[in-house]
Amino acid sequence: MVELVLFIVFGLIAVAGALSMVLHPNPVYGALGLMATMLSIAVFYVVNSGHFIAAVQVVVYAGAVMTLFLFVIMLIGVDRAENLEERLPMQRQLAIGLGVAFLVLIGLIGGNAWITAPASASEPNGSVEAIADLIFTDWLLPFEVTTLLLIIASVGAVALAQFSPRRRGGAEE
Amino acid sequence: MGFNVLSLLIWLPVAGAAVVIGLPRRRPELVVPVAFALSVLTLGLAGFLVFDFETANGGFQFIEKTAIAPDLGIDYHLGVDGISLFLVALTAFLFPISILASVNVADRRKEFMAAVLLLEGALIGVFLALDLVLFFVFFEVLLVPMYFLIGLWGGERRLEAALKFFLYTALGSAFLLVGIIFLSAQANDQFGSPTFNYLELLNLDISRSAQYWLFGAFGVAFAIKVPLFPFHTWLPDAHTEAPTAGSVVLAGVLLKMGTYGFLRFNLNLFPEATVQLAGFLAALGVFGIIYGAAVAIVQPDLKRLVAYSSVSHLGFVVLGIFALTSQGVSGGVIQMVNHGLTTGALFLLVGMIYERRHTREIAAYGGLQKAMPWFAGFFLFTAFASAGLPGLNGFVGEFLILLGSYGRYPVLAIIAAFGVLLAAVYLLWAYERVFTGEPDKEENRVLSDLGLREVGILVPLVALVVLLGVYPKPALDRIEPAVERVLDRIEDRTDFEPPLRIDDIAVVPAEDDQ
Amino acid sequence: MEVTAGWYLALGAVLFVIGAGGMLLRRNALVMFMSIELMLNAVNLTFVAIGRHVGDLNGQVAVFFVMVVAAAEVVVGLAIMISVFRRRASASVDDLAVLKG
Amino acid sequence: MVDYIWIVIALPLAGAVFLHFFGSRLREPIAGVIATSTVGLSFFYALIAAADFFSGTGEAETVHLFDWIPTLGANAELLWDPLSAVMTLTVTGVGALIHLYSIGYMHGDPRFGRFFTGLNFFTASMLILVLADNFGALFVGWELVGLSSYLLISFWFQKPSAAAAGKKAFIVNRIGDVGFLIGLMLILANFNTLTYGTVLADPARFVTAGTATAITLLLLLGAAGKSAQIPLYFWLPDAMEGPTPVSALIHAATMVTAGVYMVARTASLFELSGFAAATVATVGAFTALFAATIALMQRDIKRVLAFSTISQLGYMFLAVGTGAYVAGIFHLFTHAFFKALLFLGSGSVIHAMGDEQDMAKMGGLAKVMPVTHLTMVIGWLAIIGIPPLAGFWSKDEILALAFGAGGWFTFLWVLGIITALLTAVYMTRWMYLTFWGEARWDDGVDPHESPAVMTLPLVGLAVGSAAFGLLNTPFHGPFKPAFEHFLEPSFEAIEMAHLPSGSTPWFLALISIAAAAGGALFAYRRYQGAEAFDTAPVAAKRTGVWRWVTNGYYVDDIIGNLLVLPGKLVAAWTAFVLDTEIIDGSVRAIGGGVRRISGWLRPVQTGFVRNYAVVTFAGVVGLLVWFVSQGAG
Repeated sequence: MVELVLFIVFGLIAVAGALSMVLHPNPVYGALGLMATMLSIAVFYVVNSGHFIAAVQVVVYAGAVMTLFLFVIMLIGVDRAENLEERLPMQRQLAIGLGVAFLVLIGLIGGNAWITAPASASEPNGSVEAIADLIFTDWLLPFEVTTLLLIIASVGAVALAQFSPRRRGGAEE
Repeated sequence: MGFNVLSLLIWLPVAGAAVVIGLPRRRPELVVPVAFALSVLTLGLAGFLVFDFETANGGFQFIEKTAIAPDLGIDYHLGVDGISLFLVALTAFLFPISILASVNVADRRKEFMAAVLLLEGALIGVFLALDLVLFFVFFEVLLVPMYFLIGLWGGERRLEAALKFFLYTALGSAFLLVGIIFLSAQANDQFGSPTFNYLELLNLDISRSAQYWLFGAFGVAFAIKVPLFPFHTWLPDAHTEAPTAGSVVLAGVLLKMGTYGFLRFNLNLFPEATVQLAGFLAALGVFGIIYGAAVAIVQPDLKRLVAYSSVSHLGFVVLGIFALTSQGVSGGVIQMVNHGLTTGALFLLVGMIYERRHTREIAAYGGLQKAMPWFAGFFLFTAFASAGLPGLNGFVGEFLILLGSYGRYPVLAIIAAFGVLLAAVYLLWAYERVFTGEPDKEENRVLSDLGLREVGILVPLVALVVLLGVYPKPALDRIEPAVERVLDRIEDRTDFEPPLRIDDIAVVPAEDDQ
Repeated sequence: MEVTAGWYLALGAVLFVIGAGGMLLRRNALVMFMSIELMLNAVNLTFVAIGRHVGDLNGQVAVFFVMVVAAAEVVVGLAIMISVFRRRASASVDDLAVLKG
Repeated sequence: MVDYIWIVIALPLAGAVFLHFFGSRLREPIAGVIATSTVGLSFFYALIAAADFFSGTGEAETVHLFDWIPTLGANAELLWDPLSAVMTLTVTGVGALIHLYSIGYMHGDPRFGRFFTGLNFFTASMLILVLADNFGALFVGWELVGLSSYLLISFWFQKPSAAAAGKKAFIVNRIGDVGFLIGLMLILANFNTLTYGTVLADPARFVTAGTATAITLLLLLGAAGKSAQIPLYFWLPDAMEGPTPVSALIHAATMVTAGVYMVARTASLFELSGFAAATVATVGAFTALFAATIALMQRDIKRVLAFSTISQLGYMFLAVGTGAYVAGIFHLFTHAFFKALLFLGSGSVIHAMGDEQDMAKMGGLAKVMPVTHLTMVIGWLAIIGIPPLAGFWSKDEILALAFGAGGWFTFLWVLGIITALLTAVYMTRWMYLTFWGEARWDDGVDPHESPAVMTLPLVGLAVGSAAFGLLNTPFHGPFKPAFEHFLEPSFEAIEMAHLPSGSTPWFLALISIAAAAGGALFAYRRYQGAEAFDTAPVAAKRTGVWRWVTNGYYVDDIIGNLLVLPGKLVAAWTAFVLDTEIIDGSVRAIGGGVRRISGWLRPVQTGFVRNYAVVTFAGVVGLLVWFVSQGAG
């Protein structure tokens, strides 16, 4: 019963946040809406016994990533509204049509055979220890690779953001 | 034998390329000596190979084998036999000469020399590889330096020529790759594991229809390289636009990959298809002889003329190989070497005159013999070698090919004989227009004759041309056992009877009379 | 009524479609980026829900990795945005239709 | 001695190599002296090596030097038998005299040394040809003499006509060589080897008469090319562009006789095919007549001799075709002397006249050039066949043997007699216009007798021309047919033509002497007097048939317009239409097609990220559709 209430409340918040992100012309509001969605999803993680994941969601996504987004939005000064008029032919119709078709298809699947696996009796233990146990045994190599990825990403980001965009020897725009 | 001479032959030039690239940019004068020394070292190794080669042995020698990918059956597998021996030697011989001929390359000399050395390693690799994947890798890798040689250091229309060269060859390689993979799949079916090992693939039992398809797939790749009519149009452009070293290597060695491929793979792996299709290919070869010569006659551009003469000469090689007689095939093999020497020398000569006058138009010259007697002498000598004058190398090959192919294709051999005539026509007519008469243009009158370096480049070529023409026995002794082996194979595997075998020659007529 | 994994999947699908719609309809590169994040989150949600349904922790591990990759992607992506913006003074992707600076 | 017979070849070859590298640095006569002495030494060596043949005790020997192309039976092997001995002696003997003469003739030429390189190289090549023991080595010599001929004809390369003549000679020779080469293919296919020993010993065991005909006709084509017979004769007159010693050495005495030698050498094959032999004889007889008619009308002192050479070679072909091999070789031998003599004499004249070759500007030279004149008289009498000079014996033997063969050969004999008559006419005309009658010299020309180094060879050759006919007379006693006995071992297995029996030969001899004398007398009267040259045929004044004759029956024009020009057109069409437009054009069309297709497809790549995203999303939806349809199914 508690879970149903949580699902309805945070589900609505999540959808509302997502829609505001997509529909609001000002990206600052969009970012805030997305942050709300992220937090709601964190709640769902907790409900689904993903405690560690929920914490990471809040810290990394809602915290770090969205803050970064906001920084960038501020930095490049796009606090003004975007012109929402569509210029690519058929783009809007196609996008909406495909979206609806996607939902209809999901609905079809949902009405037919949604989840075939039998439900497990036990809840998974989403504690830090349990996750760590998996990551440092079964998933050690991918985990190490992610460290590489992060290093490369940060170096790349610094490099991209640091160098002046002026072309060598070329005239400036 | 204490060291892996074949590996050294391949990797010394490749390592040399790295060394040359790594030379300090402030010491440009080091580039040529280092590259030259490395290529001479490679030549020394090749010389060792020729002398250490067991003459009467028709099989592969100096074999090296290390598994690379055992699951896929890919090995690092090298070996040399009488057929590849002289192609390797020719490659190693032409490269020091090409390098010495390119000392005047001013633009990015380091990169140029590195590309040349890389090319050398890859070319030698092509001739030594006994693993089909390894062969294919070398076959493809050498396109890269060649592409840059033409595209960066070539003539006016270099980019077009380089692109054409690359696309043509890449097209052929696609077929080749499919054929190689198909072979390996066949091996997987028959032996239980895939293999690209040439020696094992020889034991493969390929159905007749599959042989036709495979022959076609390999054949297209090699026909483009040879080049056989009508796949030849990349050749004049590439030869003409390439820098001198590029043309020399292209004509001297690169084209031989095609004929070598035919001989090594098509004849051995697909004997039935070979016997069936030999007539067709021999006819294409003969057509190429006449066609290349006819086109060469009217070329206004000296370098293009030499390029088309290659089409004609390679036609002889193809005719010889597909004659499937021991004389024809050994003639084909030795003709590959001969063509490399003479056409290489012709391109060097054209390059020398181009350096002086910056034009290749025949009409721009005239009466050069007066200003440049040495140059004229070398040119005439080479032209006659190319036209198959007896006593010079070109004759031995053509003679063997013509006489060897008559037994199987009388009509084709007779037509091909006219190629000898046409060769004299286009070369002598060109000589007449370039060298004889009074020099009526001022710029032709003041040309300087060959310098010491240029003479030094040409003398080894000339010496070999004479040596191979007068005393080809050491070469023939090494080539013939390998050729016999190929023909024996074809005889064993098909109901084909070569019309003439060496053993028949020794018959003393007086004996069978009594 | 019990909330089953199916409910979460449905919610994930809705969020995913919204994200996709944002991706397709908006021109602002930042918003498009955020839409991508939204789609990733939608999928993450389904991972966790299914993981709970079958009692397997690996779903959560997958989410963890997705987050790491997403973080890296955001970092690089935003850096690209900044350098593009410096040059073009615009965050609209429709202005970036040719492969030329 | 015979084991080292290769020295005969090696000497001039070494001379050529040495002079090639150092010739230009030597002072003038030295290069010539070296060249002359190498050939002279070869001559003496050959003479000693042939001693056994002279005494009649020698046997043919084969000397193996080294393997060349063993699989073809073509090795560096030399055959020393009477036939090759005769040829070697002729080549080196006449050759040495011509070398000597050249020292004087080429005096002052800036490329003096280079000239002797060529001469020496030619001699070596010719010796390879005659000493070869297999068709492979024969072909080597065969082509090398072509090469040296090319080099020597276009020796004065600055003259475009000389360069073109050299090229023409080489290429026309090569046309014949292609025939020869095809003949070799047939030989190898049938005999499995190119060695004389196998091929010529008894060819009937290997080939039928039909095959032999094919082989021999192809060999004949090669021989016709080298010996300037119809249809490949037309290079020889142009070859007169070369220095005169070259004309004497190559185009009179030696190289052109290679064809005759080859036919004689392969006599057993020709014997097998009566048709081929008759063809040889017919070609020879017609060429003899044809060339003689053209010779009647030439103005150039050397061109007359060139056509005369073609004509005399025709006699030799007639001889070997009739089966009169000894007579053919004998005529080759005597002709080498008197034709070399005539050429060197004309060279002496040209030298004296300051490089003037037009006979219209000569005349009356007998007084200023007594030695040359005297020797020329001997040469003239020898060639027209006045006994007892050499030409009479050899030519008359040929004619008598042809008559004796009967049938078709009788007709050829008639042609031969007419040719003899014409020979007398044009040679007398030649003598008259050059040496006798009025002097018609250009102003400033001061003719003088040539130096001793030039006249000495003339005298030597004149002695040969006068006396060597006696080596082979049909009589007994001191003038027995020694030449025939000498050559006999080479033609043991061959059935030779026989002289007609009884007194017929005497009548035949009388007829030919009458023809020669009549012709000479006619010409002597015809070209006499102060207005000698006005009455002499000159192209512009003649109409009808004479115009044809004067222009050599327009053969050069016909070949130029009917063969060379269409050939060039075909080549040009192949190169510039077929190759560039059609073949390369289709390659480019494929490239263009790919480009066009990609042009059509290019708009798909709008560059708008969101377009791509839509497509991607459509793909996702498509995947879902597939899932659903799978689930439904």
